[in-house]
Amino acid sequence: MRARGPYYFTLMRVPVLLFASYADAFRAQQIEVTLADGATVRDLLARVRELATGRALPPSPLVALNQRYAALGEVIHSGDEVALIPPVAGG
Amino acid sequence: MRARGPYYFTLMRVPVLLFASYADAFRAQQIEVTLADGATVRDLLARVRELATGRALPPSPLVALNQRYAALGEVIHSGDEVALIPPVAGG
Amino acid sequence: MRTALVTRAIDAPALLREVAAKEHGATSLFLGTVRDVNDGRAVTGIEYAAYAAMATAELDRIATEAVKCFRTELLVVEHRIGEIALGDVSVAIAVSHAHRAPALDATRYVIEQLKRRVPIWKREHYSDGASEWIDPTRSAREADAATGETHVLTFDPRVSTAS
Amino acid sequence: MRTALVTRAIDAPALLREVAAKEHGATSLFLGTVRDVNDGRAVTGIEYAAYAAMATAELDRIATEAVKCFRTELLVVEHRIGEIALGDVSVAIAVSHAHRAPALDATRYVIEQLKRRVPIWKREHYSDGASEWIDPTRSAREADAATGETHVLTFDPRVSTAS
Repeated sequence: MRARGPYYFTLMRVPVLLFASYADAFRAQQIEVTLADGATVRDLLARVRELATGRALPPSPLVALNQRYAALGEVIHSGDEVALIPPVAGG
Repeated sequence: MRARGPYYFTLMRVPVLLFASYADAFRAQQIEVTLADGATVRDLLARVRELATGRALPPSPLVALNQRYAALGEVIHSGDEVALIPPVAGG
Repeated sequence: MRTALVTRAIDAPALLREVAAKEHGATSLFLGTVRDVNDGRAVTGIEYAAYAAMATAELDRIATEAVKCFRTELLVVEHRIGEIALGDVSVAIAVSHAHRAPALDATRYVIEQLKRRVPIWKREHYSDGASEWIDPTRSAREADAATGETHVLTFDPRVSTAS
Repeated sequence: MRTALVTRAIDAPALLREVAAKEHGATSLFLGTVRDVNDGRAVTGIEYAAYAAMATAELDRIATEAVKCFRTELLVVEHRIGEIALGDVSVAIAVSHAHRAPALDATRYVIEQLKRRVPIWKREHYSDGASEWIDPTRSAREADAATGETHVLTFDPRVSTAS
């Protein structure tokens, strides 16, 4: 078992994939956010909104975990593939 | 005005087109029936049933007048194109 | 809009090109093909016969209804008549529209109405040498008789097309 | 069953051949093509981008749902990615089935689900030099705002695909 750091929760740095209009708004195809272990999709969105460009997001953007749409309460684990999904327009 | 014949109603000889299973049953692609002026599709079917092969018809066969499906009460006029339509099976 | 009874092979790609339009984002194609088995009997070939004048008129009426209801002129229907081989296309319906829902709806409308109303008949030839005119209403009636049900599965065009 | 994101032209006749089967009497094909006008603006070109790994997975999930629900393995979906020209095919769905209703239903299921769930985005280039990522939910929201209605026209895949 690892020794605890200065925080009660272990922190993880989570890469977040961006596409299309979100990639344009953030001027990046990927950002990184720091989340506590056990954080949910809801926590992730709150953290992204704190970023200067985070206000470009709509009220409830879709999030994918490991290439599946995720509900707000789903827990994010270290190593998960996380993506913000703009309104899709295929077809 | 023409002189009346021995019948109260003027008679007309009506060719009736047959197709597919009906043509096979009647061994003909066309039969002729005699109808009174003012006869309806219902009268036509009654007359066809009187023929020896008429019993090959289902209880309520479809009839077309001038290349449109016709209701039982529709009046047949001399010169109309009349056809008995077996159950269709296109597609 | 175009409808035709044809005695040659139906060229599906040509129909797709015929309905293509740069202002239309959706194209739907339906193909009916000859199956090798029907009701458990091995089919070796098929023959379609038609009351040609009325079949042409009725196909045209159905296509006109679809054009009005679904608001596109780019609708083509071809039905093949005569002897045709297993796997060959017997009927093709191609429709394009600005939007997908009416393109798909129009396709379905045409094939459903065609199967109920157009005076075309199909004779199947079987591997035992027999052949038979197919009556799509018979299996429904026999199923009803077997189950004692009396609901009407078949469609009487004299009722619904009266106007 | 096969699904693919492709960067080459979609070959519709090849897809028809791919789903053909002698025991299947019905084939349905849907094609999405690039329109020259959208919301009244003249479109000169289109670019599709995708979250490729997830788009591939989601397309596969949708096709698998259709295969199970409509009971045919002969279902192919291709979506084109990258720059594509006006009139080109962006998506194709081909399905064959013994019977017509499930062939048509499966086609519709796949295009409807694809449009709601597959992470693909479309950037339109306009004749005035501008370009824009298309948001299909925006026009619905703006229409709601204009009429004061608050019903939800859009689909949240997190809800309906949870299982």
